[in-house]
Amino acid sequence: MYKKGIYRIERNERLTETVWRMTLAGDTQWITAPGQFVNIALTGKYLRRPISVCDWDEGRITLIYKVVGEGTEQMSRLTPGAELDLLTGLGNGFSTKNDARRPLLVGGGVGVPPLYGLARQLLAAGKPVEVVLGFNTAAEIFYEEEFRALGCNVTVATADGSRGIEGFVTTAIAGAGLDFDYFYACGPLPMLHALYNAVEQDGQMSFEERMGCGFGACMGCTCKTKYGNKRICREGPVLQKGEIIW
Amino acid sequence: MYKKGIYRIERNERLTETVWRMTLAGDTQWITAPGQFVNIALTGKYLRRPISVCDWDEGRITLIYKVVGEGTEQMSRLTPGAELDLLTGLGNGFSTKNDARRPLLVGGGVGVPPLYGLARQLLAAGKPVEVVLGFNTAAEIFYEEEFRALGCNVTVATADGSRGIEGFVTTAIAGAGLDFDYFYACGPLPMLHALYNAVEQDGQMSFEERMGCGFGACMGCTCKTKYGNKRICREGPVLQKGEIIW
Amino acid sequence: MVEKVREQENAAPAVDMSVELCGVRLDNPVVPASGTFGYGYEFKDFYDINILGSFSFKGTTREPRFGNPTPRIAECTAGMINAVGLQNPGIDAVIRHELPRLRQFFRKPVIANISGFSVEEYAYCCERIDKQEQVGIIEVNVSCPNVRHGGMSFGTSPEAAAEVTRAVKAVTTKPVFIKLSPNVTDIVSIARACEEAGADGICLINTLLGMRIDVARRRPVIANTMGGFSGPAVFPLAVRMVYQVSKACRIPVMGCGGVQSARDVIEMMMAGATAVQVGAANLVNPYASKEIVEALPGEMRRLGIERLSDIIGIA
Amino acid sequence: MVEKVREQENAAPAVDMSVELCGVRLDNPVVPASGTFGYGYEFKDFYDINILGSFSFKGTTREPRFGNPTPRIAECTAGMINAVGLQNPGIDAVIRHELPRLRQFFRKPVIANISGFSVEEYAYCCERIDKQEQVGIIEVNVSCPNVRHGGMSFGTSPEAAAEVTRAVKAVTTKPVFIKLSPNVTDIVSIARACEEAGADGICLINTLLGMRIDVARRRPVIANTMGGFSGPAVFPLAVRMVYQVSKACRIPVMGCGGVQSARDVIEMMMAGATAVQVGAANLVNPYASKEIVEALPGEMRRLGIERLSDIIGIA
Ligand SMILES: Cc1cc2nc3c(=O)[nH]c(=O)nc-3n(C[C@H](O)[C@H](O)[C@H](O)COP(=O)(O)OP(=O)(O)OC[C@H]3O[C@@H](n4cnc5c(N)ncnc54)[C@H](O)[C@@H]3O)c2cc1C
Ligand SMILES: Cc1cc2nc3c(=O)[nH]c(=O)nc-3n(C[C@H](O)[C@H](O)[C@H](O)COP(=O)(O)OP(=O)(O)OC[C@H]3O[C@@H](n4cnc5c(N)ncnc54)[C@H](O)[C@@H]3O)c2cc1C
Ligand SMILES: Cc1cc2nc3c(=O)[nH]c(=O)nc-3n(C[C@H](O)[C@H](O)[C@H](O)COP(=O)(O)O)c2cc1C
Ligand SMILES: Cc1cc2nc3c(=O)[nH]c(=O)nc-3n(C[C@H](O)[C@H](O)[C@H](O)COP(=O)(O)O)c2cc1C
Ligand code: FES
Ligand code: FES
Repeated sequence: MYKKGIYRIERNERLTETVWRMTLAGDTQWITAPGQFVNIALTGKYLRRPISVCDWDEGRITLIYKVVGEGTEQMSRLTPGAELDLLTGLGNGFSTKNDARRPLLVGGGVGVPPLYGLARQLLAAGKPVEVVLGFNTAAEIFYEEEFRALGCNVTVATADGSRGIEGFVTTAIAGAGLDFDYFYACGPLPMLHALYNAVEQDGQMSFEERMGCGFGACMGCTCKTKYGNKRICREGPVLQKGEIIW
Repeated sequence: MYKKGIYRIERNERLTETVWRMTLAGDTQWITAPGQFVNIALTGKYLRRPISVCDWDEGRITLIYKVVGEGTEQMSRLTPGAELDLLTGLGNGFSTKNDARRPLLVGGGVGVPPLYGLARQLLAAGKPVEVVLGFNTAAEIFYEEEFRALGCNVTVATADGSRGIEGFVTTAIAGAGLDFDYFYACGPLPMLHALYNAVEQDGQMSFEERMGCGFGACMGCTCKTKYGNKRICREGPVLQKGEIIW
Repeated sequence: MVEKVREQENAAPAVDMSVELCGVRLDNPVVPASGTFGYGYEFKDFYDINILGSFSFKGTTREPRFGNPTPRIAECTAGMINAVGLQNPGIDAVIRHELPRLRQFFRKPVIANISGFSVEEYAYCCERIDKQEQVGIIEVNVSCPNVRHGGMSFGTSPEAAAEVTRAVKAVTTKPVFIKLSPNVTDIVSIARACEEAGADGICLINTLLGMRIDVARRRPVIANTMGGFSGPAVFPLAVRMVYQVSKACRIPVMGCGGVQSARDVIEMMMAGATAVQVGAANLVNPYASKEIVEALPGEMRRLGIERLSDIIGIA
Repeated sequence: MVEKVREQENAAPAVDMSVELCGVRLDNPVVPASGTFGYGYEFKDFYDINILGSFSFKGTTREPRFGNPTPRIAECTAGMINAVGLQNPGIDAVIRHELPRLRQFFRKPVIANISGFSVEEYAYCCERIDKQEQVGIIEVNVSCPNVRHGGMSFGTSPEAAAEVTRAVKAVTTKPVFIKLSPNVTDIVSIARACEEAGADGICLINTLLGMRIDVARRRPVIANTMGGFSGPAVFPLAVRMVYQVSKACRIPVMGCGGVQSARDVIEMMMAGATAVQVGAANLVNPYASKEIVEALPGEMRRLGIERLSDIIGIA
């Protein structure tokens, strides 16, 4: 289920040069799984902006977003107290109903945020959580410490080697010899594709697509899977490894 | 000369059910005559809204406007401290360079405001100022006392007779036997037309027209006069009685 | 006290929002447009869609269609471009799965939007959908700019549009509305050709052919380069075409294009529309159509309109 | 310190904004569009208009014209409708008064926008304006939707547009751009007809035929019922047509329609425009064209563009 609601900005703060974190107060009852997203109406923009839920509790949502265009730029200028019109509870989210015992979470860039809520949930279910985070360069890293603070084992890779392992998340997974029996991933398409090819284990991946509505009405975001057409906004954004067609 | 500038709202208060007064702080050097107007940019509205200058001094502009549509409704919701983008110094305004000794000012509804600055100027030039204000009904009257406070002799007419003389401004002028040798008028078209036909004296009248720019570029507001085409926004809004074609 | 109540009654007299389209009575003229309301299912969790006059379901073809590659969506000032490319499960699945599912939460006659790539396909689909009890009106989309039939769509020539109309009318019993493309020099000639070919009504406008470029990547945003532009930006074009067509034809017009408020509905009706479709607005605000229905009585009172049907074509 | 300066130089390398239109070099591609910049005079008090690439003056006809009755203007979401109806002082007054006055504050070649109600009128005006030293390019408006010649404008048929082009080319020496109407089914066929008839370039788009209704008065806002719709709302349509025409023709294209930022200029150029006109934006913000010129270098740097002419048609 999804709903429209008004949310009040509690905090809006910079994490890196271009990445911001926003916390919003309001009704969170429609959010049921990590990896779901919200769709944000912005003044003067016709379409809403989809942003993954990084974390949530009763009455509070945390979003992490990168300023890439006019919409996210506008978000970064909003101040506490301002109100936003959100659709919440969108998408399927990650499913933790599986018998994985040693899950690996793989995030790249602004694909990292939805893994945070997921990590919290997996840890709460008593599973040890291995996390690999990939960034371009040290200055772009965020949430490394937050994942550690949760109790995850965190490995960082940077493309330029300025921090952690030099290379991509796949380099890190291979290099660090990480032990896992299942993975959850979110990040840019090339990362997901490389990961898909690099690991044998089963897992889930979260995808992005340009959206008209975000709740399944417009067919703007459809992709083909081995089990038929799926709307990224509704049957996605998370797909099972086994159904993905590249 | 006209200029674009940013103005800060100092006050925005209701005068009647639908009429508001807004005072703005900012550069007023481009306003040179009563009866000129400003053109106001509003969020989400493509065209600016033309509003007459009611009064001005160094650094402050007073506007009086009636809420008739979405733009003026938006204006009524603005609060002190908010900033507005204005073009100022637009239009010719009333010319007081004439040898009138006993000027009559005739205003109807939201045609009243520009006469206030004019009255102040005429009084300063030592002329006795006769003012006739026409409204639909008593509840819609505004600025009667303000004109009196300046030192004008004020007659009010209401269409329903709920205050002052029952009838139109022309009824009042005839009925009160006002003595004047020149008039300045601003108000709805039917009022101006009736006045034109009713009085023999020479005078000036301010007109309205839908505007694209407000500064003479688009030819959106042109009217025919006995001396050729005139743009209401530039060679107007004030026309001499002798040039008007109905 | 009695006085007071009377006064309020006076202030809010009953208004009549109903309209009639070729014998089909709608409680109100508000109809979500094809392609923006799926087969109704996605909206039933937002609100009870029986508040609507009706709705037009997603353009349906003979075969199931995946549609175009993604990205299919681009943002514009006051609008959007879509290049969905008629993704739909095909007429069989619609009749077998969508209509029975719809019946569970929508009890009014629905408008069936049909598309095709040949005259035969239109006729085939319309004949089948005509037999469905739930369908009140058949809306034939001859205008989708994403789909090419020898390059041009049926909706860009009076002859082709008339041919489709004739073929469909020959095999149907329910009112047939032809939904026209605005991407034409002379909308009136096409509407009249459809009327002469037997159309019961005209729906317009479909989307305008538009394009955006991603300046960072230096290539079109839409995978298919161009797509259909709609949203509030196109409203003045839609009003103009509704006005022209309703003045030139005797059959009723469903107006569509950029509608997002009760005022827009009234403006479209004054231009000549008997019913008014709401498209992209449903996507950015899932409650848009409901909010419009709810706002109509107040707007009517403000404008002194007692019966909506009185203002059709009044301008 | 030296390091620091070098770094800044690196951060802001010189950019080249110049473009060439049929031998006429513009310092930058930004050109206020006809009808939104008068004959330049109204803008000279706002800023020094020599910062512009050039500008296109108000559509000029043989005789002086008053134009249409008022109201001539209607507001729309992200745009406006105008039905000015080609008000202008006539070609004589333009040559005798406007051009000499313009010379006092504008030292670049100007674009002369010419309109007419017959092929002979176009030819007459173009021949006269061609002789004016100050004129760099002649822009022939075959598209104004306010003006009817037997009902339809020249710009809606390839034959009529080609006929005007031939007539004008026969009597002129300067580059002739034909400015097209977007209110057509097939913009490419019209552009190609003009190219084959000898046009040196194409300018597009003019306004779209639109309409608004004053719902309180229950009648059209515009005295003439309909008018030309323009502003940011039409940008995706303009980009699409510029793209289609520049792909189909070899002659240069001036893009126009809804441009209001340096980004829009770049998008229009990537679609295929060699120069970009700014219309209605000048009316709502008199500094719009100046601000766009000033913002271009920064935008170019952000997008890694060294020479604007490199991106023409790159998408
Ligand atoms: C399910 C989902 C979850 C997402 N989660 C996050 C997140 O947690 N943090 C984050 O920073 N970003 C996330 N994104 C990407 C985010 O939606 C875009 O960065 C954002 O919409 C850009 O808006 P803009 O106005 O700044 O950019 P512009 O480029 O000006 O946007 C123009 C249009 O393109 C769309 N668009 C641009 N980039 C993307 C993109 N990558 N994916 C989808 N639409 C796009 C915009 O929504 C808008 O409609 C997510 C995207 C999806 C689909
Ligand atoms: C020179 C001049 C001076 C004016 N001075 C005043 C004044 O001092 N006080 C005051 O209350 N009103 C004044 N008006 C009228 C005022 O401009 C309109 O009431 C206002 O623009 C309405 O805007 P809206 O968005 O509320 O209405 P809407 O009807 O939603 O506006 C839609 C469009 O129509 C235009 N429009 C609507 N009514 C008028 C009108 N009467 N004249 C011109 N354009 C109109 C709007 O500017 C806008 O472009 C003046 C008009 C002119 C031309
Ligand atoms: C995402 C999307 C999909 C559409 N699909 C169809 C369709 O399948 N059949 C059809 O006739 N029109 C389709 N349309 C056009 C709309 O029904 C409508 O005619 C158009 O969008 C103009 O209305 P609007 O401005 O309110 O969106 C679609 C529009 C959108 C935005
Ligand atoms: C008020 C106004 C007057 C116009 N007059 C003319 C004209 O005389 N000749 C012409 O070729 N185009 C004329 N146009 C069209 C513009 O030059 C331009 O093609 C169109 O407005 C699209 O650009 P825009 O969206 O930037 O306004 C006029 C446009 C406006 C708004
Ligand atoms: S974004 Fe509309 S269906 Fe997915
Ligand atoms: S409003 Fe543009 S010329 Fe007067």
